[in-house]
Amino acid sequence: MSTHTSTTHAHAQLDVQAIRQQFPILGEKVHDRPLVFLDSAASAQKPNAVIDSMASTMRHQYANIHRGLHWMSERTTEAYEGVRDLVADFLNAPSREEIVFTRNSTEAINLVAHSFGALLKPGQAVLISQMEHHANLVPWQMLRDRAGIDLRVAPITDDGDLDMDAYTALLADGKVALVSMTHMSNVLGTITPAKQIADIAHAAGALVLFDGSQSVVHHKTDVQELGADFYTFTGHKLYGPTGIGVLWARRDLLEQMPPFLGGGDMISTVTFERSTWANIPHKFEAGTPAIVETIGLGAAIDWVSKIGFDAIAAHEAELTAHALTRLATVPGLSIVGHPRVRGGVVSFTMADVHPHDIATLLDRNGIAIRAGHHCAEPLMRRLGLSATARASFGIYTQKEEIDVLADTLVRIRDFFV
Amino acid sequence: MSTHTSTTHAHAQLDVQAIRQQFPILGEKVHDRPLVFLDSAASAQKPNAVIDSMASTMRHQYANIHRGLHWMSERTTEAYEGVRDLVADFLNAPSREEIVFTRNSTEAINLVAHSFGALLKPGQAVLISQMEHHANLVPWQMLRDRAGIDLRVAPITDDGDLDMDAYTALLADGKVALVSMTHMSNVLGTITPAKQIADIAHAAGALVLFDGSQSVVHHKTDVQELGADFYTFTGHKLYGPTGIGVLWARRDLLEQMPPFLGGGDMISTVTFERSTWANIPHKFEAGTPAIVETIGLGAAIDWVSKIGFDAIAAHEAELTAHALTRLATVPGLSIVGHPRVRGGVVSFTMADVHPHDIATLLDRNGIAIRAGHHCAEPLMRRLGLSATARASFGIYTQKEEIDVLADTLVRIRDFFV
Amino acid sequence: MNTTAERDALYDRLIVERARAPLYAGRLSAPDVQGDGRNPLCGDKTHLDIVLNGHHIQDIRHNTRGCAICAAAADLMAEHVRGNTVAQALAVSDRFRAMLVGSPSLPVVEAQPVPLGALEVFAPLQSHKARIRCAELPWIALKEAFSHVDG
Amino acid sequence: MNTTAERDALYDRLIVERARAPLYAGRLSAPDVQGDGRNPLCGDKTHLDIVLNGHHIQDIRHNTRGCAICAAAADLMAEHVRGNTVAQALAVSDRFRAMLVGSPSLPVVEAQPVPLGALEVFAPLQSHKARIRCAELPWIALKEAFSHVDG
Ligand SMILES: Cc1ncc(COP(=O)(O)O)c(C=O)c1O
Ligand SMILES: Cc1ncc(COP(=O)(O)O)c(C=O)c1O
Repeated sequence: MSTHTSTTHAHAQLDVQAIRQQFPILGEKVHDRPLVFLDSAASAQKPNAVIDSMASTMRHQYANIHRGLHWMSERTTEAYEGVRDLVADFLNAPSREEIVFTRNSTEAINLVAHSFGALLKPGQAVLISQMEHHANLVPWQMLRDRAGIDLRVAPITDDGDLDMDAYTALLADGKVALVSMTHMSNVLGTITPAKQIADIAHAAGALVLFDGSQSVVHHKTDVQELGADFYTFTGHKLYGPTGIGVLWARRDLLEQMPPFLGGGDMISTVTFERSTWANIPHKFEAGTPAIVETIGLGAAIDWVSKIGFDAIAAHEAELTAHALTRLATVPGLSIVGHPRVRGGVVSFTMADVHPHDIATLLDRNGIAIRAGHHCAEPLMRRLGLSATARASFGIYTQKEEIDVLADTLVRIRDFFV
Repeated sequence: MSTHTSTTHAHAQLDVQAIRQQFPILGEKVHDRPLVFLDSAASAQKPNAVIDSMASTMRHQYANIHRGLHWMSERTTEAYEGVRDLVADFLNAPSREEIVFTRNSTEAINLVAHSFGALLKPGQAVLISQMEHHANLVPWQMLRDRAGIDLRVAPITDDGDLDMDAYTALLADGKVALVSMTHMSNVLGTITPAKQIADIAHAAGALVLFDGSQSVVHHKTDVQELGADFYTFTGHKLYGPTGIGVLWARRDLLEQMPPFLGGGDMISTVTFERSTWANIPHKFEAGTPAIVETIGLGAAIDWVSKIGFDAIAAHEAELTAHALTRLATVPGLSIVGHPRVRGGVVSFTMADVHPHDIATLLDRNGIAIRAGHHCAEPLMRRLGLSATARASFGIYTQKEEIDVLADTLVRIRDFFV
Repeated sequence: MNTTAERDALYDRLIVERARAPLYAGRLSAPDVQGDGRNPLCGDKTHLDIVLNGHHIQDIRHNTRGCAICAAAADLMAEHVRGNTVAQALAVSDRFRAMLVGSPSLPVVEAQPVPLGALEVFAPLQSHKARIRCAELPWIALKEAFSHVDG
Repeated sequence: MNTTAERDALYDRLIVERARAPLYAGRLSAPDVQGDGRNPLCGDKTHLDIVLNGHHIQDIRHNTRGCAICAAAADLMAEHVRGNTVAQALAVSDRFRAMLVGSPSLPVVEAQPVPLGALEVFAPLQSHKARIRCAELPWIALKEAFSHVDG
C-alpha cells in the first residue's frame, strides 16, 4: 500500500501552525481537553476567510440577485456570478455556464438522476461501485424504480480498489448509459483511477459522473484531464459553508437535460399554458439561491488555492503515512482498506471494542472521529462489518494529533481487555 | 382599500432607530447617498443577531450532524434540531416532525409537487391563482406535463383580490386534489383570506397549500387556525440567511408521500437491492443540510419573535398607509392593486416613465426598489402591464424613507416629461 | 488506562465487565415470549427469551451483538427485571428512559418510586444523546416481547 | 430635477429626448430586411425596417416599446448606421458592446478605429450591468436583420 498522491512538488511546505491560527474553533476545548478534530471527511472546519466573507457580505453588500436593478443587487450578483468563474477555474471546466450551484453533492447527484435520468430508456443501465456513499446509490435506485432502468454494481477487491476487470465486463453489453462513481471513498480512502474509469466507460459508449465530495479537498481536480462528463462536490468539506454544492456537467448534456426544480430565475417566459427555460446554468437554479453561501464557497476556494494543492497533498500524504504507521502499533487494531492510492481518510476496527465505544471514549478525551456505517451500508456488508471507526485529516491536522489518537486508542484497548 | 392587519395591540411600538442599529448594512452609502432600502420583499437585510449566530457557530461549535458521536457533532445536532422546535412553534405546527428544512420556498413547493404529486392520478387537478409567483406555478406545470393532471387558475378581481365565486366554482366538480395559493402576493400586496380559502377547499374535498414566503414576515402565522395542510416559507425574507426554507405539512401527508431526494440521512437501511426510508421529517432531508443557515434561521425567528408581530404589523401598516398617501401625490403615478387587506408591498407605474428607468434613477439616488415582472409574468399579463416598480417595507423601514422615495419620484417624472 | 478511565464515569467498570462477561447471555429452550431490537445505524442487535410464571418474569436471557453500552444494558436489564411482574418491568423501563433523556416531566415525588439500582450507571449518557439508543435497545426488545401480554 | 439629473450622467439629456421624441421611429413601406428584439424580462421590444442600397443601409426605422435606454438606443443606432455599409454597422455594434461591458480584450490600438460618436452617452451603463441588455436590444435586432445578408 502506498500513500502516493499526485503532488509533484513535495517541497511545497505547509505552515500548519499559521493555518491553525485561522481556524478559531481549533482553539476550543472539549471535555476540558484541547479539541483534536479528526473528522474533516464528515465536514471540515471553516477558516476566518470564509466566516468573514459571509459575515461581511451580510453586513455591507447584500441583496437578492439577478432580478435587481439597484446597486446592492448588482454588486451581489457580481459576487455570486464571480464564484461561478472561480469554480470553473477550480475544476478547469471549459466554461462557466457549465457550473450549476446546488445545496450539496447529494442534490447535485439527484439533479443528474432526475434530469439526465429523464433521457434514459428502460433497459439502459447506470453503473455504480460497491463503495459508494448513499448519495451516489439511493438516487439511482429511485430512478431505477421510477424509470425501469437497470442498476449495476461494480465490485471492489479485498484491498478496497475497484475491480477493473469486473468493471470492464459490466460495460461489455453496451447498455450502460452512465457510470457514476466516487472519485474517493469516504470509508476506505481509496482514490479511484478516474481517468482510466472514464476511458473504459467512453470506449463502451457510457458517460461518466464522478462524485468528488471527498477528493476535491485533497488534490487538484481537472475535469477535462479526467475525461469526466459530470462532476460533483460539496462546499462544507472544502472548508466552505454548508448549504452549497456544485454540479459540473458538459454543456451539451446540460442543454439536453430538462430542468429539475421549477420556479423563479430558471425560466425565460411563463404563461399559464406553458413555460420556456432560461439558458444554462440558470435553467437548473430555481428560486433564490444560497447567495451568501456561494460567496463563502468562493472565499474557501480562494483560500485553498492560495495554499495550493501541492502543499496540501504533500502534507496530507505525510499525515496519512504517519497515521498508518502509528496505528499499526495499536494492539488489536486493523486498518480497513489497503487501496493502491489513498487520501487522508483511515478506517479501522479494534478487536473486542465496538467502533461506537471507541468514538465515545475518544471524545471523552477531546478527540473527534466518526464511527458507524458512514452512509455506506452496502460497503459495510461487503466488508463483513457493521461499522468502522474513521479518522480523517485536513489542512490543519498535525502529526501530534495522530500521536494522541494512537496513544489514546492503546489505553482504550487496555480498558476493555 | 384598507391597510388592515391582524394586529390587536396597536400600541405595541417599534423603536425603529434601535432596530436599525442592529443592521450594519443600513449604514452603507450607495452612489454617495445613504442607502434607502425598499426591496425587502425580494430579500430582507440581516440583523447582527443572525450574522453573529452563524459566525459564532462556525467559530466555536461546528461539525456535521446526526451521525456523529462526538461533542461538536452532538452540540451542533442539538442546535440544528432545536430550530425545528422553534419553527414548529413559530407556525404553531402540531409537531416538530412536521417541519422539513429546504433551500427556500421554491424547493419546498417543488418537494410537494414531486412527492405529493406522485400520489395524484390523471384527471385530478391542482388549483392555483392568477397572482402566483412562478415558484407556485412552474412546479405544477411540470407536474401537469409529467403526470397528466389538470392545472386550474382562479382569477383575481381588478382590485387584486381572489375572485371567491370563481374560486368556489372551480372546485365544484370535486376533481381538485390540492389548492396551492399565495398567502400574500409579492406584487399586489394582497393578503389572501386563507382561512376562508381553506374552508372552501376542504368542503370540496381538496387539500390546501399556502405559499407564505411574503406573509410570514408581516404577521403571526398559525397553520392550525388557518386550516392549512401544507405551508411554505423562505428564510432570507424573514431577516434570516439565504439557503434555508421551510415546508410544514400535516404528519399523515408527509408519511404517505414518497421521498424527494435520495442520499444520506434520509434512509433507514440500504442494500443494493432496496432501501427503506427514515421517519419524517428526515425522510425529506437528504445529505448534509444547510446546518449553519438553519441555526441562523433560528436566530432570525428568535429575533423577530422578541420584537413581536403585534409591533411589526402595526409598524408596517402605518408605513403602508403612509406610502399609499404619499405616492398618491406623485403626478402620473398609479398604484397597482387595491386589495381589501394588504401587507407592506406597493407596486406602481408612472405614465411616460418605464419601471426600469424609475428603478435605475432611484438607485442613482441611493434608493433600492425592484422593477420588472417580479417572477409573476402571468399576473403582469392579467394586469395588462409588462412590468411594475415595487417598493416594499420591513421592520427597519422609516417613514422618512418613504418621503424620500415620493420626492425623488416627483423629480424623476419632471425629468422625463 | 488511568486518565481515560478516570475521565470517564460513563464507562463504569460494571458496564465494561458486563459487556465482556455477561451473566445473562444465552438462549432459553422454551421461552413464553421473545423480543428483538435492532439499530441499523450501528448494527446493534439483541434477542430476548423470556419464561413467564403468571404475571412474573421467571427467567430471561439475551443474545446481544453490539457496543459495550448495549451489551451491558441488556445484561443489567435482565438482572434487574428477573422476578418482576411484567407491569413492574415496564415501569422500570419508563423510569430508565426518563433518566436517560433527563426528562423534566419526571414527577419529582413518585407515589411508588421505582428504584433503578445498578441501572443508574447509565445516567451519564444524558450528555451523549447519540448513544442513548444503545442503552435503550434491550428495553425496546422487552416492550416488543410484552406487547401481547397483559401487565 | 437638478440633483437627480446632475447625479445622473447615465440619463443624458440626449437619451431622455430621444426616448421621448425619437427621430427614426416608425415603419418603412418596403423594407429589404427586418429584425426583431425582445427582452421577456422587462417587456422591451423593438422592430427594425431597413432598406438597403447595395451594401449600404439606405434607410432604417424602428418601432420600440420599452424603457428610455432601449428607446434612445434604437433611435441613436438608426441615426448612426444610416449610410453605413452592413459591415461597418456590424463593426460599430461590436465596438458598442465592447464599450458597454468595458471589455479589457478591446484592442488598445485599432487599425481602423470605429468612432461611436453620440453612442458614447451609453458608456455609464458599464456600472449598471443589469441595464446593458436594454441598450443592446436594438443591436441584437440589427444583427438578426443582417443575418441573411453578406457584409
Ligand atoms: C410569493 C412568493 N413565493 C415564492 C417566492 C420564492 O422564494 P424563494 O426564491 O426564496 O424560493 C417568493 C420570493 O421570491 C415570493 O415572493
Ligand atoms: C463520497 C461522498 N459522497 C457524497 C457525500 C455527500 O455529501 P453531502 O452530504 O454534502 O451532500 C459525502 C459526504 O457525506 C461523501 O463522503
